[in-house]
Amino acid sequence: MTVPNPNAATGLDGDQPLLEIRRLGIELTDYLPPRVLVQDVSLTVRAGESVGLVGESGSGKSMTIKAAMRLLPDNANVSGDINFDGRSVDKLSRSELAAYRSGDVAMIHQDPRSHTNPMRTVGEFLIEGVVATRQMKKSDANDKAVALLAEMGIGDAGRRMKQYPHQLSGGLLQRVMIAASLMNEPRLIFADEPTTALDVTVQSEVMAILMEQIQDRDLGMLFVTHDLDLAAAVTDTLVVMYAGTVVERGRAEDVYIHPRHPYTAALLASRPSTTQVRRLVSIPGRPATAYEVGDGCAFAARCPFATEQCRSTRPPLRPVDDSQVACHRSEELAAVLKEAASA
Amino acid sequence: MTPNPKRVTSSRTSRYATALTAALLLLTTACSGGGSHDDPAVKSGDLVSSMPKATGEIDTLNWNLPGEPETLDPANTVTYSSGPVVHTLCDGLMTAEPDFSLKPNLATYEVESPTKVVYTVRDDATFWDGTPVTAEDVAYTLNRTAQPEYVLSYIFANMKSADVTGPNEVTVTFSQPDELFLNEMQNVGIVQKAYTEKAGDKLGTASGGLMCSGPYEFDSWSPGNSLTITRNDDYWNPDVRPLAKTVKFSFIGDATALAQALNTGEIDGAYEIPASAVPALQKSTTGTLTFGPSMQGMNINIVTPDGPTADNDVRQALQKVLDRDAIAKVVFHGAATPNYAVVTPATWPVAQKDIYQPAYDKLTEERAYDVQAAKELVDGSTYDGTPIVLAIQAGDETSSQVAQLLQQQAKSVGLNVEIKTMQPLVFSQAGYDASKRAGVDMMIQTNFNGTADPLEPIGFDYLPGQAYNYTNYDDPTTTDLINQARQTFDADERAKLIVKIQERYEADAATIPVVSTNTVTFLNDAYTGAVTSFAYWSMPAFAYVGAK
Amino acid sequence: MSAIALDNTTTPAGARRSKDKLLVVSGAVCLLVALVAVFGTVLAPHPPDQTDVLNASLGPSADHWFGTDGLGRDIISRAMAGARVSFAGAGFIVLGSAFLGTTLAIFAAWNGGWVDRNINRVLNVMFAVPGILVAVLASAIFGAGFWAPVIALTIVYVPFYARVVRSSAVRECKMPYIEGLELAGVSSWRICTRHVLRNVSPIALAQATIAFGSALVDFAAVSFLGLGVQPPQAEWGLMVADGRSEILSGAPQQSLVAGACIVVTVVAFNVLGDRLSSRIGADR
Amino acid sequence: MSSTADVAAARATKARGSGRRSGITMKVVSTVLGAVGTVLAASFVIFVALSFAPGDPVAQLLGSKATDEARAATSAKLGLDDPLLVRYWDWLSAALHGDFGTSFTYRTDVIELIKPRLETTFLLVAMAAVLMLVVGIGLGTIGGVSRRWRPVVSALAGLGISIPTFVAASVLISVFAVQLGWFPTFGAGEGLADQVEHLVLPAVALSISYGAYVTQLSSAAVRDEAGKEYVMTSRGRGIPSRRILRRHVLRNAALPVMTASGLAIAGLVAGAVVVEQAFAIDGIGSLLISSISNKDYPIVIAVSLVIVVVFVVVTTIIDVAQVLLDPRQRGDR
Repeated sequence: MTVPNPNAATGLDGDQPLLEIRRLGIELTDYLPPRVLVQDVSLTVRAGESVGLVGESGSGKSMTIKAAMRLLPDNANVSGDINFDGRSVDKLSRSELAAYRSGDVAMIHQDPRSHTNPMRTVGEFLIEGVVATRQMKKSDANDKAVALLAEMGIGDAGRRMKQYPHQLSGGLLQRVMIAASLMNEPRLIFADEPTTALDVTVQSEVMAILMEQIQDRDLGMLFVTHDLDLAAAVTDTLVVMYAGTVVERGRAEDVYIHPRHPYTAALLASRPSTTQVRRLVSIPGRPATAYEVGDGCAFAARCPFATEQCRSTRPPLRPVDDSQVACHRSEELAAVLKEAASA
Repeated sequence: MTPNPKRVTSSRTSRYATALTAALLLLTTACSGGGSHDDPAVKSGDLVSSMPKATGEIDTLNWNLPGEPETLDPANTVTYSSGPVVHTLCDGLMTAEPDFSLKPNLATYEVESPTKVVYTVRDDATFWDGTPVTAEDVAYTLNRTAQPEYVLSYIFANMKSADVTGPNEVTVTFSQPDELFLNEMQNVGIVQKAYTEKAGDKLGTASGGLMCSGPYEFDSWSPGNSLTITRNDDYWNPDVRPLAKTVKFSFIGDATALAQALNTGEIDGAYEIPASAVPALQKSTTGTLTFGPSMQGMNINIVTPDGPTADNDVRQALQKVLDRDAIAKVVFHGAATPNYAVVTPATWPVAQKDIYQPAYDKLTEERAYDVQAAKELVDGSTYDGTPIVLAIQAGDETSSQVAQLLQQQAKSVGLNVEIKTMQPLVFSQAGYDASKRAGVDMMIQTNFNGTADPLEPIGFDYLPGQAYNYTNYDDPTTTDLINQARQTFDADERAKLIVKIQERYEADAATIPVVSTNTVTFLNDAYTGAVTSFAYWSMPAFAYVGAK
Repeated sequence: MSAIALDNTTTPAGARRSKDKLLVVSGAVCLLVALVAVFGTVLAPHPPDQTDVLNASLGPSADHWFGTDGLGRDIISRAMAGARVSFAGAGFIVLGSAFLGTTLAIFAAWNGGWVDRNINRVLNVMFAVPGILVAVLASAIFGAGFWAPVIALTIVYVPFYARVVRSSAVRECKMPYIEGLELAGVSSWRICTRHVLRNVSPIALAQATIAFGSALVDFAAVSFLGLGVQPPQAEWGLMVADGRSEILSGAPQQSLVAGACIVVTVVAFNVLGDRLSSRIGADR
Repeated sequence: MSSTADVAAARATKARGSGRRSGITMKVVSTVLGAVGTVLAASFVIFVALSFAPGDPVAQLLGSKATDEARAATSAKLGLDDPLLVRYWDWLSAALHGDFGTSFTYRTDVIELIKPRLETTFLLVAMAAVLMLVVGIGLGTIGGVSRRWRPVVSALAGLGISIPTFVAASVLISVFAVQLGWFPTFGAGEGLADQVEHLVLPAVALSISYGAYVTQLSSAAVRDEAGKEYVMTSRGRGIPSRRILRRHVLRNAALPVMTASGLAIAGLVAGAVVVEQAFAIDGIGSLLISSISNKDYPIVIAVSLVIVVVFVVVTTIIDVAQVLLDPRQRGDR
């Protein structure tokens, strides 16, 4: 898992990004004043590109992809632009939205068990999307589902189709989930921690199947995870979020090897090593949420390098080398951070 | 005396009844004066024994019974609900008139000796199926009813045998003279032997049916819902011409629901209207409420020889602390008349009224509501604040209200009355079984002085060893006087003796008379003819109701 | 990691702030009724048992705000006095069944195995017997009065607690720290009372608050049927029954006042219980 | 501790029920056996409890004037002198042959007394159940789906659940029968149309609090289900929301709603005891109350059993239906 996938870096350049998120803000309106969850987040996913969105729980990464699918609850207020293939997702009509969700994108969730209706069979789950949106006839959909299951390495696909979710193991169910996301031939897949809830033993297997499909079909992917290693291994570009904002963005190997933000470095330093037995270095303090932080850098409270400036002025996202970083002291700390990350 | 107000265990009437009714009318007029409330109370002159004769036919008369009859077996007919129905279906050897007088019905009788009576069954009477009523059927009925398993068997306690002794002749012999037996023959419906034997235990149930000779035939009974009887067009008695083709009975026991049903005309009439429904029905524009004479009443009996009520001063105080006028008005809404003596004016033979009246007036005066006097009595007594337990039957609203009023009024003179509610069965048992009323000082009981012979209740209550002599009253002089009175056949002399007896036991004050109640009948204004005295219970009451 | 899972919808947290008003209001009503139950006879404008036959069945007036009943007693005073009996009835039922139910639940959860299974089976059987039936039968056996329905309903309400408390006690008993305490040699009694009981008691409390309303209604229903508290005691169910005959004469005050007392009290307790249990996070 | 024992027990059960079909059958059989056991236990408890109740049924039968001999004879005839267990055994063996004995007071077969009353009560409960389910589930669904109507529905349900049947009865009688005169107030009527008219107010009174209960539960169930993550999955797949509501949310919410409705229907049967008293309807509830005061054992036991059986049958049906309808409970893994 820690070995970067050499095939991952493809098609960084393209004319128009598939998904473009600009200055996204999300706040919850049933609080007074409204609670800000995501602030000023911008990112792009090109066709065939895999983008990793990394951060701790509460950093706003899941909210971001929910916003991209327009799945946020009514009490969430969204600002900024989300464009898919040049069209604004927020302005899609009801039918366009349905077409967008059913045709252009697909989502794989963290916990396949709670994301499938326990009362419906696997087969019903697989074909419902395409049948209900009239993209396919039922029998065709059935055939395709069986074929996809087989592709996922699921033997005896015909029998599995008639089973209920609780009769499948988590890994198997996640493969079903992946198959379901491919039923409608989407161009972009949102993967929300697709392996986190699985047994460690099947995580890599499921991940491998997912990546294989993504690459075979040359799909774009926005991959949400808290696992920086995994993200670096499977994606082309990494976006690191903290407390609702982007703190660092860049090519996966750049960010992984040369973290430019103290938070990224701290994340890298705190990962368990597979080769050495040592105490885990955890990031001191508690992860903050967007509405809790003041005017300064969101990470200042936990940052060992924070200065007075960090605490009073929020650093903008700015280019540093090939990456973009929101840190006042990025340049002066470059060596220290690289050292810390690889320690 | 009947402890259970829902039940009429005896319905003895007497030949003095006509006179009695008149006496009752006079008396209640005398007693109902006074009271400041302008309640639309019954003026006692309104007590009516029957309504003007009806002439028009009715298709269906909808009548309510105070509850579903448990059975229509004449041998078990003792309740308010079953009585009028059974006595409409089944003729007795005798029958009553609205004024309580008796006349022969299926038979005439001859008293051959004090212990031998011969009944001659009339030869033109027929059962519903057309077969004649024979002496065989009569003897069978009498012997059947005498079996101890039947409730009416007590009537036959002194009967030795009932045998067919001639073509139309039944001879009844007694182990000792029993005058009451003759009167009770109005309440024993004659059943057909053949049918009854075939029906067995099912006789008088919804499925078993009946075979009698009355003016109506049993039609159908759907338990829990309704009971229907239809006219017997071949009724043998030309004097009785029923007007309603069918009578359909409902069984509403709830006062509110009953009043509403009568008010809307959904039900045409009902006997035994509960007191709490009286005010609403008095205002009714659909029908008329009629108060008729009855010999029932309510007493508070002291039921133990011990306890705080053993003190005569306490008893006298309780007599005076009871506001009988208020109770008649507020609890009974005028459907009752205050009463001050165990022997109610209704039970006086009318010819001897002048002998009874002065003594009654004296009691009335002595026991008039007087808080001050009662308080003095209590202060001078041995009363130490021990609660006086007053038992009432659960679910009996009027008893409960009387008890609550007494409790409040007793409190004002320093008597601590505690109300104890007993489940109906326990209450009934407590009426005859001293162990079931341990700890109880007083019980509110419904009193049924059915006979116009005052000696009967006196004998029950004040001779030593009697079941209803709750306080173990044992006064040799009283006992002597009672025995003397029993052998005195001159009415005036007897009355004088009774007044003497009364003076003795009333001084003991073990019974606190409350009110004598009236029979309350409601009938839709479209109809008339109903018998409104309590005699209805022993009569084919529904044969008289018809259109105006 | 984070204490607040922001990725989930935040409605419960958002809703809490505004509904806390409900908690305060319902709590205040409950307190008010409780005060009336305790001091009602003192506060009542008239002596609640004082009959006054000359002023029976009066309509509302300045002296008698809601009129008088069939024996001339002041209706509002009786309703205030009735609060005590109704409250005491429901209170005994709730306390008794909470005690029995919680004890049984913890006993079952702690012992587990066949003990737990059999207790559960018995509770299921008890669930199958309708409360009002048991209360009515109890009145037949012990005689009508205050205690027969109280005892019967106490037993009937046991499974109501036991089921809920048991499941949370089972969860509690499986917690690693309990095993730790056991290994450390702490006695079962101490673990059950100091740890398990303490941790399930908030749920039992919320359950009790909700049960109070139903207990009040069931208790009053038995009185309404004439099998519970007997006159001259003032009790709400009894007053509703007592006032029925006056409804026909167009004077439904007594039934309505007593009925309203029941409804208001039950609403208040239900809302309070609901708010409490959702605060504990044990919302039904 | 408990967990090990449970696991062992679970394994044992699994080992016995081999295969999927027999798993279901075992579950159904054990549920039904449990139900029969409950009914037997209830009948015994009621029988024993009643025999300890004070008051002698003979007092009711023969009145106060009867002689002691007559009382003794009647008591012997009714079998009241036999030991308790003998009486219960006699009763039970007769009951198993469909003979529930003869009423002491009515002196007729208990079955004949119960049957017509049961029809009345059944109609009452059926009408109340229809009202309760239609209004309860309807309102509950609205409250579960629509954020706008949720507070209204939850306030209505909160109020409704707090209105006892006897209070509702008094108010309904006062307003609709006495003031407005729209409905008759008592009895059960004859003929279906008349019966329905008679039972409208009682059915409304009976259904209010259970209807509110069903409303609350179905509202919560629908809301719960609508908040489940798989619903978001479906939305994310572009499935029309109507279809999601119908095919997923409502269908899945139906299971808990069915459970609640079943319990509520059983509750209606018990509640009928109170409503029948309040509206003077002669159903099995009224029969029960009057028989209790008369100590008419055969009726009390038979009616109590009818109520218990209804309870048990309803809960059993729910349990069995749960097993059959919910794939997770079918016990096949």
